[in-house]
Amino acid sequence: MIKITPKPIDIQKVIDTASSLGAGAVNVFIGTVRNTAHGKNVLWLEYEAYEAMAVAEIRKIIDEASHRWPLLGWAVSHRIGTLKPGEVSVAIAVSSPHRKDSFEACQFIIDKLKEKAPIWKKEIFQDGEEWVSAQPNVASVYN
Amino acid sequence: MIKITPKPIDIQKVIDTASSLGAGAVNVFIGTVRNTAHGKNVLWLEYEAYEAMAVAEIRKIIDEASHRWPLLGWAVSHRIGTLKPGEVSVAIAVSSPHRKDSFEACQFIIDKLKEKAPIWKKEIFQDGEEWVSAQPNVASVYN
Amino acid sequence: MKCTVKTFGITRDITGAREVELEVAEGATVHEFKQALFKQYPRLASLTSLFIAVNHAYADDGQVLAAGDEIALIPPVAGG
Amino acid sequence: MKCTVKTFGITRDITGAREVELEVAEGATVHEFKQALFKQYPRLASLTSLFIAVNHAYADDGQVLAAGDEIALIPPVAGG
Repeated sequence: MIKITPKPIDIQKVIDTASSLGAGAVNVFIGTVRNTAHGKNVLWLEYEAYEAMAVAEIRKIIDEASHRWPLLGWAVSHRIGTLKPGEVSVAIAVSSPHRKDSFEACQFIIDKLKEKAPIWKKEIFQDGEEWVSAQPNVASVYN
Repeated sequence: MIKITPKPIDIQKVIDTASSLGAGAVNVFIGTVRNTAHGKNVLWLEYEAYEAMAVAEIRKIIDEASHRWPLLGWAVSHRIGTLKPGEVSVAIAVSSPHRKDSFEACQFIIDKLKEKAPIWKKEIFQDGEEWVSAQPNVASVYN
Repeated sequence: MKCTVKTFGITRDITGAREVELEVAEGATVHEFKQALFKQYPRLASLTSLFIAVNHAYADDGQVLAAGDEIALIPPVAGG
Repeated sequence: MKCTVKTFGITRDITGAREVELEVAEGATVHEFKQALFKQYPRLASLTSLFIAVNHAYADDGQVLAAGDEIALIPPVAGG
């Protein structure tokens, strides 16, 4: 399951989708919105995705992970839209017979997703807003 | 939260307990009962714990993890009693500002828990049963 | 040929539209496309990076564009 | 002195009880306790390992036992 959704992520469903009777281990990574960035309070985040390409890129990442580790199940759900601090932006779950593989594969998937998936976020502060990582040496673009 | 319980583990509650508004990452490890061991079908497992000591040992492990990684929250729940294949035996969640720490700390905790926590499991097969790891070179004790 | 180009994140703020049109020669490469793009929208050249996606995949500078390709601007991603 | 000893896992199967009693000298160490234990229950010596817990913590062989200590047998653990 690869899902890009404006609705709150159902973590238990992500876990259930990734689980398998042959697995002894499920590793789950959950990304949550932090209440600060650059030492300033974050009011909320705006996430957007190029959905068709995001699904395609995440599928490539899962394919590569499945070649490198003996995965028995997996699921990735990424939220878009307006998210407040504490809310879940992404949930990734993978299952494998033994635990080490589940940790390594899950970390690989989130690392690659952050590097490759066409998803963007804008941080909204009291005094401005900023597309994260978009411009070099610009603390906040729209002050 | 450290919990040793005969009831099914509420994974969402474990995650919620570990979450924090200052965290960007939650890593969750879920141990599940495999349907095979030593190439044989597992009918069910019997888990038991020396509860007071298990809680004390897990607390030491959490304390060590909290010194080594900047954890913002954590929760460990371990089930005891009769578990069928697919059921959750343990759930561990930790949150941290950045994701790498959450992966490392969670893996440290499950590795140490398996090494130190006084918890035992007996595998029940069609043709016998065995306390896992109890005796050297004995495939199945009570055949 | 006329390319219709999807914009995301900061590239939408800079161009002011969800889709922009750009005229390039038949058989233009992604590199040539980017040169035309930067000429039309100089602020896009100041981004930390800017990849071009063609038909839902990252495209190399040498890839040749064809009429009907789905082209998109991919500024630095920040998912997760 | 008389020690009341909790058993778990395979040690309960071997001893046949949730708690067993073992007589050791006043001021006996964990090492001496284990010698007395193996004499009373020789099959315990065949386990992959056997730790002794005193008051909910792993005890070294040199630790001296006191009356009233909570003593438990810890065969190879297999949690998770």
